[in-house]
Amino acid sequence: MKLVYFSWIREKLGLAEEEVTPPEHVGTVGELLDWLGSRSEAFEAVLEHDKVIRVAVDRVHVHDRATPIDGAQEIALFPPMTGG
Amino acid sequence: MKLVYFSWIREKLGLAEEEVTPPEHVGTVGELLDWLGSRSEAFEAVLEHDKVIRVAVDRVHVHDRATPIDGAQEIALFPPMTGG
Amino acid sequence: MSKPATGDKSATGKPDIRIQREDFDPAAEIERLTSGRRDIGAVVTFTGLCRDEDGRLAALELEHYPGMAEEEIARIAEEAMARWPLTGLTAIHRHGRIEPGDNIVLVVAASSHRQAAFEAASFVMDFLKTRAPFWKKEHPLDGSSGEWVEARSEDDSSAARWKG
Amino acid sequence: MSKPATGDKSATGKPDIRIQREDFDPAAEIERLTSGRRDIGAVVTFTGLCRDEDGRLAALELEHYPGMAEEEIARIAEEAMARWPLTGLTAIHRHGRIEPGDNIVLVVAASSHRQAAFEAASFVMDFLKTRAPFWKKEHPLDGSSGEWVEARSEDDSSAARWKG
Repeated sequence: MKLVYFSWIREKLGLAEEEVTPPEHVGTVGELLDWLGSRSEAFEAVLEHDKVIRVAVDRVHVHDRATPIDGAQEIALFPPMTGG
Repeated sequence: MKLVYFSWIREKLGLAEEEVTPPEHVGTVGELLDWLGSRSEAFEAVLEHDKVIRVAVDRVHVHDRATPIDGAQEIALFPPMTGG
Repeated sequence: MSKPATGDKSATGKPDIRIQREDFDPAAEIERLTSGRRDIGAVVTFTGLCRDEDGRLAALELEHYPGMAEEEIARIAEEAMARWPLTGLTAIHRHGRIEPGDNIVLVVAASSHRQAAFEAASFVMDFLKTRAPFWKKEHPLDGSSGEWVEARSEDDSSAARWKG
Repeated sequence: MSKPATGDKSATGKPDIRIQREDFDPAAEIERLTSGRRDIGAVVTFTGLCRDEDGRLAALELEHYPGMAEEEIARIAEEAMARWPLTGLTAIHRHGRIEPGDNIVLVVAASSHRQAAFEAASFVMDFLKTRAPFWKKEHPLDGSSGEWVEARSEDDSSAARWKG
Protein backbone atom coordinates (compact mmCIF):
# COMPACT_ATOMS: atom_id res chain seq x y z
CA MET A 1 0.00 0.00 0.00
CA LYS A 2 0.99 3.62 -0.54
CA LEU A 3 1.57 5.93 2.42
CA VAL A 4 1.39 9.69 1.91
CA TYR A 5 2.52 12.34 4.38
CA PHE A 6 1.69 16.03 4.65
CA SER A 7 2.75 19.22 6.44
CA TRP A 8 5.20 18.79 9.35
CA ILE A 9 4.82 15.00 9.27
CA ARG A 10 6.20 15.04 5.72
CA GLU A 11 8.96 17.40 6.83
CA LYS A 12 9.92 15.38 9.92
CA LEU A 13 10.06 12.18 7.88
CA GLY A 14 11.83 13.89 4.97
CA LEU A 15 9.47 11.90 2.81
CA ALA A 16 6.26 12.75 0.89
CA GLU A 17 5.25 9.16 0.16
CA GLU A 18 6.43 5.57 0.26
CA GLU A 19 5.22 2.13 -0.73
CA VAL A 20 5.01 -0.35 2.19
CA THR A 21 3.89 -3.93 2.74
CA PRO A 22 2.93 -4.28 6.40
CA PRO A 23 3.22 -7.74 7.99
CA GLU A 24 0.07 -9.80 8.30
CA HIS A 25 -0.59 -8.99 11.96
CA VAL A 26 -1.09 -5.31 11.04
CA GLY A 27 -4.85 -5.13 10.45
CA THR A 28 -5.98 -1.68 11.67
CA VAL A 29 -4.96 1.96 11.41
CA GLY A 30 -3.64 1.84 14.99
CA GLU A 31 -1.57 -1.25 14.32
CA LEU A 32 -0.18 0.37 11.17
CA LEU A 33 0.99 3.42 13.15
CA ASP A 34 2.63 1.18 15.79
CA TRP A 35 4.39 -0.83 13.11
CA LEU A 36 5.59 2.31 11.32
CA GLY A 37 6.94 3.65 14.63
CA SER A 38 8.88 0.42 15.17
CA ARG A 39 10.50 0.73 11.74
CA SER A 40 12.23 4.10 12.04
CA GLU A 41 13.35 6.65 14.59
CA ALA A 42 11.96 9.46 12.42
CA PHE A 43 8.53 7.90 12.58
CA GLU A 44 8.86 7.25 16.30
CA ALA A 45 9.51 10.99 16.71
CA VAL A 46 6.38 11.77 14.70
CA LEU A 47 4.38 9.45 16.97
CA GLU A 48 5.30 11.60 19.97
CA HIS A 49 2.48 13.76 18.55
CA ASP A 50 0.26 10.71 18.13
CA LYS A 51 -2.85 12.40 19.57
CA VAL A 52 -3.03 15.03 16.85
CA ILE A 53 -2.22 12.78 13.90
CA ARG A 54 -5.13 12.43 11.50
CA VAL A 55 -5.52 9.51 9.14
CA ALA A 56 -7.31 9.16 5.81
CA VAL A 57 -7.83 5.76 4.22
CA ASP A 58 -8.32 5.96 0.47
CA ARG A 59 -8.95 9.71 0.77
CA VAL A 60 -11.63 9.46 3.46
CA HIS A 61 -11.09 10.69 7.04
CA VAL A 62 -10.92 7.90 9.60
CA HIS A 63 -11.79 8.79 13.19
CA ASP A 64 -11.24 5.41 14.83
CA ARG A 65 -7.82 3.81 15.08
CA ALA A 66 -9.55 0.42 15.08
CA THR A 67 -10.61 0.96 11.45
CA PRO A 68 -9.39 -1.99 9.32
CA ILE A 69 -6.88 -1.24 6.57
CA ASP A 70 -7.40 -4.47 4.68
CA GLY A 71 -7.59 -3.70 0.95
CA ALA A 72 -6.63 -0.03 1.36
CA GLN A 73 -4.68 1.45 -1.57
CA GLU A 74 -3.54 4.73 -0.03
CA ILE A 75 -3.23 5.78 3.60
CA ALA A 76 -2.46 9.41 4.44
CA LEU A 77 -1.09 10.80 7.69
CA PHE A 78 -1.33 14.50 8.47
CA PRO A 79 -1.84 17.00 11.28
CA PRO A 80 -5.16 18.82 11.85
CA MET A 81 -6.17 20.81 8.78
CA THR A 82 -5.64 24.57 8.62
CA GLY A 83 -7.13 25.50 5.25
CA GLY A 84 -9.91 27.92 4.45
CA MET B 1 -45.79 70.13 9.30
CA LYS B 2 -45.26 68.00 6.25
CA LEU B 3 -46.94 64.61 5.94
CA VAL B 4 -45.54 62.05 3.52
CA TYR B 5 -47.25 58.83 2.41
CA PHE B 6 -45.88 55.67 0.81
CA SER B 7 -46.97 52.46 -0.89
CA TRP B 8 -50.69 51.65 -0.75
CA ILE B 9 -51.33 54.44 1.75
CA ARG B 10 -50.12 56.94 -0.87
CA GLU B 11 -52.27 55.19 -3.50
CA LYS B 12 -55.43 55.09 -1.36
CA LEU B 13 -55.05 58.78 -0.50
CA GLY B 14 -54.07 59.69 -4.07
CA LEU B 15 -51.48 61.92 -2.42
CA ALA B 16 -47.71 61.61 -1.87
CA GLU B 17 -47.41 64.50 0.58
CA GLU B 18 -49.26 67.43 2.05
CA GLU B 19 -48.63 70.32 4.40
CA VAL B 20 -50.93 70.37 7.47
CA THR B 21 -51.36 72.43 10.62
CA PRO B 22 -53.03 70.24 13.23
CA PRO B 23 -55.14 71.96 15.92
CA GLU B 24 -53.54 72.51 19.32
CA HIS B 25 -55.14 69.52 21.04
CA VAL B 26 -53.25 67.17 18.65
CA GLY B 27 -50.08 66.43 20.59
CA THR B 28 -49.16 62.80 19.81
CA VAL B 29 -48.81 60.47 16.83
CA GLY B 30 -52.04 58.72 17.81
CA GLU B 31 -53.94 62.01 18.07
CA LEU B 32 -52.58 63.05 14.69
CA LEU B 33 -53.90 59.85 13.07
CA ASP B 34 -57.32 60.36 14.67
CA TRP B 35 -57.44 63.96 13.51
CA LEU B 36 -56.42 62.99 9.97
CA GLY B 37 -59.14 60.31 9.95
CA SER B 38 -61.73 62.91 10.95
CA ARG B 39 -60.68 65.18 8.06
CA SER B 40 -61.30 62.90 5.10
CA GLU B 41 -63.09 59.73 4.10
CA ALA B 42 -60.00 58.57 2.21
CA PHE B 43 -57.95 58.76 5.38
CA GLU B 44 -60.71 57.08 7.38
CA ALA B 45 -60.48 54.18 4.89
CA VAL B 46 -56.72 54.00 5.40
CA LEU B 47 -57.25 53.87 9.16
CA GLU B 48 -59.24 50.66 8.75
CA HIS B 49 -55.74 49.17 8.51
CA ASP B 50 -54.62 51.16 11.55
CA LYS B 51 -52.80 48.21 13.16
CA VAL B 52 -50.30 47.84 10.34
CA ILE B 53 -49.62 51.52 9.76
CA ARG B 54 -46.05 52.48 10.61
CA VAL B 55 -45.02 56.01 11.49
CA ALA B 56 -41.71 57.83 11.20
CA VAL B 57 -41.18 61.22 12.81
CA ASP B 58 -38.43 63.23 11.16
CA ARG B 59 -37.21 60.06 9.43
CA VAL B 60 -36.97 57.93 12.57
CA HIS B 61 -39.31 54.98 13.23
CA VAL B 62 -41.74 55.55 16.08
CA HIS B 63 -43.13 52.49 17.84
CA ASP B 64 -45.43 54.19 20.33
CA ARG B 65 -48.54 56.12 19.28
CA ALA B 66 -48.12 58.24 22.42
CA THR B 67 -44.91 59.76 20.99
CA PRO B 68 -45.23 63.58 20.99
CA ILE B 69 -45.16 65.32 17.60
CA ASP B 70 -44.39 68.76 18.96
CA GLY B 71 -41.74 70.39 16.77
CA ALA B 72 -41.76 67.62 14.17
CA GLN B 73 -40.99 68.78 10.63
CA GLU B 74 -41.95 65.68 8.68
CA ILE B 75 -44.19 62.77 9.61
CA ALA B 76 -44.35 59.72 7.34
CA LEU B 77 -47.05 57.05 7.22
CA PHE B 78 -46.42 53.73 5.49
CA PRO B 79 -47.19 50.02 5.67
CA PRO B 80 -44.64 47.45 6.92
CA MET B 81 -41.45 47.56 4.86
CA THR B 82 -40.78 44.97 2.16
CA GLY B 83 -37.34 45.93 0.88
CA GLY B 84 -34.20 43.86 0.74
CA MET C 1 -8.47 51.38 -8.51
CA SER C 2 -8.25 55.05 -9.40
CA LYS C 3 -10.98 56.38 -7.12
CA PRO C 4 -10.22 57.00 -3.43
CA ALA C 5 -10.55 53.60 -1.79
CA THR C 6 -13.21 53.28 0.88
CA GLY C 7 -10.92 50.56 2.15
CA ASP C 8 -8.31 53.03 3.42
CA LYS C 9 -7.52 52.33 7.06
CA SER C 10 -8.62 55.90 7.80
CA ALA C 11 -12.09 55.04 6.55
CA THR C 12 -12.61 52.08 8.90
CA GLY C 13 -15.64 52.62 11.06
CA LYS C 14 -17.75 54.49 8.52
CA PRO C 15 -20.19 52.27 6.64
CA ASP C 16 -20.72 53.04 2.96
CA ILE C 17 -24.45 53.33 2.21
CA ARG C 18 -25.92 53.96 -1.23
CA ILE C 19 -29.49 54.14 -2.51
CA GLN C 20 -29.55 54.16 -6.28
CA ARG C 21 -31.49 53.29 -9.41
CA GLU C 22 -28.42 51.83 -11.18
CA ASP C 23 -27.08 48.31 -10.84
CA PHE C 24 -24.02 47.52 -8.69
CA ASP C 25 -20.97 45.29 -9.10
CA PRO C 26 -20.22 42.99 -6.14
CA ALA C 27 -16.59 42.47 -7.24
CA ALA C 28 -15.93 46.22 -7.39
CA GLU C 29 -17.44 46.61 -3.92
CA ILE C 30 -15.29 43.80 -2.48
CA GLU C 31 -12.29 45.51 -4.07
CA ARG C 32 -13.21 48.86 -2.49
CA LEU C 33 -13.19 47.29 0.98
CA THR C 34 -10.04 45.20 0.57
CA SER C 35 -7.79 47.12 -1.83
CA GLY C 36 -4.39 47.94 -0.33
CA ARG C 37 -5.17 46.19 2.96
CA ARG C 38 -3.38 43.17 4.41
CA ASP C 39 -5.38 42.74 7.63
CA ILE C 40 -8.66 41.42 6.21
CA GLY C 41 -9.26 37.69 6.52
CA ALA C 42 -12.88 37.43 5.43
CA VAL C 43 -15.34 39.17 3.16
CA VAL C 44 -18.99 38.11 3.02
CA THR C 45 -21.32 39.47 0.36
CA PHE C 46 -25.07 39.12 0.20
CA THR C 47 -26.76 39.84 -3.12
CA GLY C 48 -30.54 39.93 -3.19
CA LEU C 49 -32.12 39.39 -6.62
CA CYS C 50 -35.59 39.80 -8.10
CA ARG C 51 -37.35 36.43 -8.59
CA ASP C 52 -40.09 35.85 -11.15
CA GLU C 53 -42.22 33.92 -8.60
CA ASP C 54 -42.68 30.83 -10.77
CA GLY C 55 -42.98 32.87 -13.95
CA ARG C 56 -45.74 35.09 -12.59
CA LEU C 57 -43.84 38.42 -12.48
CA ALA C 58 -42.74 40.79 -15.23
CA ALA C 59 -41.03 43.11 -12.73
CA LEU C 60 -41.03 44.62 -9.27
CA GLU C 61 -41.38 48.34 -8.63
CA LEU C 62 -39.35 49.40 -5.59
CA GLU C 63 -40.60 52.53 -3.87
CA HIS C 64 -38.50 54.12 -1.14
CA TYR C 65 -38.53 57.02 1.29
CA PRO C 66 -35.64 59.22 0.07
CA GLY C 67 -33.52 60.51 2.91
CA MET C 68 -34.86 58.12 5.52
CA ALA C 69 -33.78 55.08 3.48
CA GLU C 70 -30.11 56.14 3.62
CA GLU C 71 -30.36 57.21 7.26
CA GLU C 72 -32.09 54.03 8.45
CA ILE C 73 -29.65 51.71 6.65
CA ALA C 74 -26.79 53.78 8.06
CA ARG C 75 -28.22 53.26 11.57
CA ILE C 76 -28.42 49.50 10.98
CA ALA C 77 -24.89 49.44 9.56
CA GLU C 78 -23.52 51.41 12.49
CA GLU C 79 -25.13 48.96 14.92
CA ALA C 80 -23.34 46.16 13.04
CA MET C 81 -20.00 48.02 13.16
CA ALA C 82 -20.43 48.44 16.92
CA ARG C 83 -21.37 44.80 17.44
CA TRP C 84 -18.71 43.04 15.32
CA PRO C 85 -15.04 43.87 14.66
CA LEU C 86 -15.48 44.90 11.02
CA THR C 87 -12.89 46.56 8.82
CA GLY C 88 -15.55 47.72 6.39
CA LEU C 89 -19.26 47.52 5.63
CA THR C 90 -21.12 48.48 2.45
CA ALA C 91 -24.86 48.39 1.76
CA ILE C 92 -26.40 49.32 -1.59
CA HIS C 93 -30.17 49.21 -2.23
CA ARG C 94 -31.69 49.85 -5.62
CA HIS C 95 -35.08 51.47 -6.31
CA GLY C 96 -37.31 51.78 -9.37
CA ARG C 97 -38.34 49.03 -11.77
CA ILE C 98 -36.35 45.80 -11.36
CA GLU C 99 -36.83 42.71 -13.51
CA PRO C 100 -36.43 39.03 -12.56
CA GLY C 101 -32.78 38.04 -12.40
CA ASP C 102 -31.69 41.63 -11.67
CA ASN C 103 -29.98 42.74 -8.47
CA ILE C 104 -31.93 44.51 -5.71
CA VAL C 105 -29.60 44.77 -2.74
CA LEU C 106 -25.96 44.20 -1.85
CA VAL C 107 -24.33 43.95 1.57
CA VAL C 108 -20.56 43.49 1.91
CA ALA C 109 -18.96 42.92 5.31
CA ALA C 110 -15.17 42.66 5.76
CA SER C 111 -13.38 41.54 8.91
CA SER C 112 -10.31 39.75 10.21
CA HIS C 113 -12.63 36.95 11.27
CA ARG C 114 -15.10 34.93 9.27
CA GLN C 115 -17.88 34.62 11.87
CA ALA C 116 -17.92 38.41 12.31
CA ALA C 117 -18.26 38.92 8.55
CA PHE C 118 -21.02 36.29 8.22
CA GLU C 119 -23.00 37.50 11.22
CA ALA C 120 -22.72 41.19 10.38
CA ALA C 121 -23.92 40.66 6.79
CA SER C 122 -26.82 38.51 8.00
CA PHE C 123 -27.72 41.05 10.72
CA VAL C 124 -27.73 43.95 8.25
CA MET C 125 -29.97 42.00 5.84
CA ASP C 126 -32.44 41.02 8.58
CA PHE C 127 -32.88 44.60 9.73
CA LEU C 128 -32.78 46.04 6.25
CA LYS C 129 -35.80 43.82 5.46
CA THR C 130 -37.79 44.97 8.48
CA ARG C 131 -36.61 48.56 9.04
CA ALA C 132 -35.42 50.12 5.78
CA PRO C 133 -38.25 52.14 4.19
CA PHE C 134 -38.70 50.29 0.87
CA TRP C 135 -41.88 48.80 -0.55
CA LYS C 136 -42.22 46.35 -3.41
CA LYS C 137 -45.11 46.36 -5.86
CA GLU C 138 -45.54 43.42 -8.21
CA HIS C 139 -46.05 43.88 -11.96
CA PRO C 140 -47.59 40.59 -13.11
CA LEU C 141 -46.70 39.20 -16.52
CA ASP C 142 -50.41 38.85 -17.42
CA GLY C 143 -50.77 42.64 -17.39
CA SER C 144 -53.18 42.71 -14.42
CA SER C 145 -52.73 45.54 -11.94
CA GLY C 146 -50.15 44.46 -9.41
CA GLU C 147 -50.40 44.12 -5.67
CA TRP C 148 -48.06 45.49 -3.01
CA VAL C 149 -45.97 42.70 -1.54
CA GLU C 150 -47.04 41.90 2.03
CA ALA C 151 -44.49 41.88 4.82
CA ARG C 152 -43.61 38.37 5.99
CA SER C 153 -43.67 37.43 9.65
CA GLU C 154 -40.56 35.25 9.09
CA ASP C 155 -38.66 38.48 8.46
CA ASP C 156 -39.70 39.80 11.86
CA SER C 157 -38.56 36.57 13.54
CA SER C 158 -35.24 36.71 11.68
CA ALA C 159 -34.66 40.20 12.99
CA ALA C 160 -35.73 39.17 16.51
CA ARG C 161 -32.88 36.60 16.61
CA TRP C 162 -30.40 39.40 17.25
CA LYS C 163 -32.11 40.81 20.35
CA GLY C 164 -30.35 40.84 23.69
CA MET D 1 -21.02 34.18 -20.87
CA SER D 2 -19.59 32.00 -23.60
CA LYS D 3 -18.81 28.91 -21.57
CA PRO D 4 -21.62 26.50 -20.61
CA ALA D 5 -23.26 27.97 -17.53
CA THR D 6 -22.97 25.91 -14.36
CA GLY D 7 -26.15 27.76 -13.42
CA ASP D 8 -28.30 25.87 -15.93
CA LYS D 9 -31.35 24.40 -14.24
CA SER D 10 -30.12 21.00 -15.36
CA ALA D 11 -26.98 21.52 -13.30
CA THR D 12 -28.80 22.26 -10.05
CA GLY D 13 -27.76 19.78 -7.40
CA LYS D 14 -24.16 19.40 -8.50
CA PRO D 15 -21.75 21.59 -6.54
CA ASP D 16 -18.85 23.11 -8.47
CA ILE D 17 -15.56 22.39 -6.67
CA ARG D 18 -12.17 23.63 -7.82
CA ILE D 19 -8.68 23.36 -6.31
CA GLN D 20 -6.29 25.63 -8.15
CA ARG D 21 -3.12 27.69 -7.94
CA GLU D 22 -4.65 30.64 -9.83
CA ASP D 23 -6.76 33.42 -8.36
CA PHE D 24 -10.56 33.49 -8.75
CA ASP D 25 -13.12 36.19 -9.48
CA PRO D 26 -16.10 36.32 -7.11
CA ALA D 27 -18.24 38.29 -9.60
CA ALA D 28 -17.68 35.75 -12.38
CA GLU D 29 -18.62 32.95 -9.97
CA ILE D 30 -21.82 34.74 -8.90
CA GLU D 31 -22.61 35.20 -12.60
CA ARG D 32 -22.07 31.49 -13.30
CA LEU D 33 -24.65 30.56 -10.65
CA THR D 34 -27.25 33.19 -11.54
CA SER D 35 -26.94 33.78 -15.29
CA GLY D 36 -30.16 33.13 -17.19
CA ARG D 37 -32.09 32.23 -14.03
CA ARG D 38 -35.10 34.08 -12.61
CA ASP D 39 -35.74 31.94 -9.53
CA ILE D 40 -32.75 32.95 -7.37
CA GLY D 41 -33.45 35.41 -4.57
CA ALA D 42 -30.17 35.34 -2.68
CA VAL D 43 -26.48 34.79 -3.31
CA VAL D 44 -23.98 34.73 -0.45
CA THR D 45 -20.24 34.73 -1.11
CA PHE D 46 -17.48 34.14 1.37
CA THR D 47 -13.97 35.19 0.36
CA GLY D 48 -11.11 34.21 2.65
CA LEU D 49 -7.95 36.28 2.27
CA CYS D 50 -4.36 36.00 3.46
CA ARG D 51 -3.63 38.37 6.38
CA ASP D 52 -0.17 39.68 7.19
CA GLU D 53 -0.68 39.04 10.95
CA ASP D 54 0.23 42.58 12.02
CA GLY D 55 2.95 42.89 9.42
CA ARG D 56 4.72 39.68 10.48
CA LEU D 57 4.11 37.61 7.33
CA ALA D 58 5.60 37.76 3.86
CA ALA D 59 3.39 34.94 2.60
CA LEU D 60 1.60 31.71 3.38
CA GLU D 61 2.41 28.43 1.66
CA LEU D 62 -0.69 26.29 1.22
CA GLU D 63 -0.05 22.57 0.95
CA HIS D 64 -2.90 20.25 0.01
CA TYR D 65 -3.65 16.59 -0.56
CA PRO D 66 -4.45 16.41 -4.28
CA GLY D 67 -7.45 14.27 -5.00
CA MET D 68 -8.72 14.12 -1.44
CA ALA D 69 -9.03 17.94 -1.28
CA GLU D 70 -11.56 17.99 -4.15
CA GLU D 71 -13.37 14.91 -2.85
CA GLU D 72 -13.65 16.13 0.74
CA ILE D 73 -14.91 19.59 -0.26
CA ALA D 74 -17.39 17.90 -2.63
CA ARG D 75 -18.66 15.79 0.30
CA ILE D 76 -19.10 18.92 2.43
CA ALA D 77 -20.83 20.73 -0.45
CA GLU D 78 -23.18 17.83 -1.08
CA GLU D 79 -24.14 17.79 2.61
CA ALA D 80 -24.99 21.48 2.29
CA MET D 81 -27.05 20.86 -0.88
CA ALA D 82 -28.99 18.14 0.97
CA ARG D 83 -29.55 20.32 4.01
CA TRP D 84 -30.64 23.61 2.39
CA PRO D 85 -32.73 24.34 -0.74
CA LEU D 86 -29.86 25.67 -2.86
CA THR D 87 -29.95 26.40 -6.57
CA GLY D 88 -26.17 26.34 -6.79
CA LEU D 89 -23.02 26.01 -4.72
CA THR D 90 -19.40 26.74 -5.69
CA ALA D 91 -16.24 26.27 -3.64
CA ILE D 92 -12.76 27.21 -4.87
CA HIS D 93 -9.63 26.73 -2.77
CA ARG D 94 -6.21 27.91 -3.86
CA HIS D 95 -2.89 26.26 -3.05
CA GLY D 96 0.76 27.32 -3.34
CA ARG D 97 2.30 30.59 -2.20
CA ILE D 98 -0.23 33.26 -1.29
CA GLU D 99 0.66 36.78 -0.16
CA PRO D 100 -1.15 39.07 2.29
CA GLY D 101 -4.19 40.63 0.68
CA ASP D 102 -4.55 37.78 -1.83
CA ASN D 103 -7.52 35.44 -2.01
CA ILE D 104 -7.35 31.93 -0.50
CA VAL D 105 -10.86 30.52 -0.67
CA LEU D 106 -14.25 31.34 -2.18
CA VAL D 107 -17.64 29.85 -1.37
CA VAL D 108 -20.76 30.96 -3.27
CA ALA D 109 -24.22 29.74 -2.27
CA ALA D 110 -27.35 30.61 -4.26
CA SER D 111 -30.94 30.00 -3.15
CA SER D 112 -34.46 31.35 -3.37
CA HIS D 113 -34.14 32.24 0.31
CA ARG D 114 -31.58 34.32 2.09
CA GLN D 115 -31.24 32.27 5.29
CA ALA D 116 -30.51 29.15 3.24
CA ALA D 117 -27.78 30.95 1.30
CA PHE D 118 -26.22 32.43 4.47
CA GLU D 119 -26.33 29.20 6.43
CA ALA D 120 -25.06 26.99 3.61
CA ALA D 121 -22.06 29.27 2.93
CA SER D 122 -21.23 29.42 6.63
CA PHE D 123 -21.62 25.62 6.99
CA VAL D 124 -19.33 24.93 4.03
CA MET D 125 -16.66 27.28 5.42
CA ASP D 126 -16.83 25.75 8.91
CA PHE D 127 -16.29 22.23 7.58
CA LEU D 128 -13.82 23.30 4.94
CA LYS D 129 -11.67 24.68 7.79
CA THR D 130 -11.79 21.47 9.82
CA ARG D 131 -12.09 18.73 7.18
CA ALA D 132 -10.53 19.85 3.88
CA PRO D 133 -6.92 18.58 3.66
CA PHE D 134 -4.99 21.87 3.44
CA TRP D 135 -2.14 23.04 5.66
CA LYS D 136 -0.75 26.55 5.95
CA LYS D 137 2.92 27.29 6.55
CA GLU D 138 3.97 30.81 7.46
CA HIS D 139 6.79 32.60 5.66
CA PRO D 140 7.80 35.40 8.04
CA LEU D 141 8.93 38.74 6.66
CA ASP D 142 12.12 38.60 8.74
CA GLY D 143 13.34 35.63 6.70
CA SER D 144 13.27 33.18 9.62
CA SER D 145 12.12 29.67 8.83
CA GLY D 146 8.37 29.62 9.14
CA GLU D 147 6.11 27.52 11.33
CA TRP D 148 3.10 25.46 10.32
CA VAL D 149 -0.10 27.19 11.42
CA GLU D 150 -1.73 25.36 14.32
CA ALA D 151 -5.38 24.33 14.10
CA ARG D 152 -7.66 26.48 16.27
CA SER D 153 -10.14 24.94 18.66
CA GLU D 154 -12.62 27.71 17.76
CA ASP D 155 -12.80 26.16 14.30
CA ASP D 156 -13.83 22.83 15.82
CA SER D 157 -16.53 24.52 17.87
CA SER D 158 -17.80 26.39 14.82
CA ALA D 159 -18.15 23.10 12.96
CA ALA D 160 -19.82 21.48 15.98
CA ARG D 161 -22.66 24.07 15.81
CA TRP D 162 -24.16 22.22 12.86
CA LYS D 163 -24.50 18.86 14.60
CA GLY D 164 -27.90 17.26 15.07
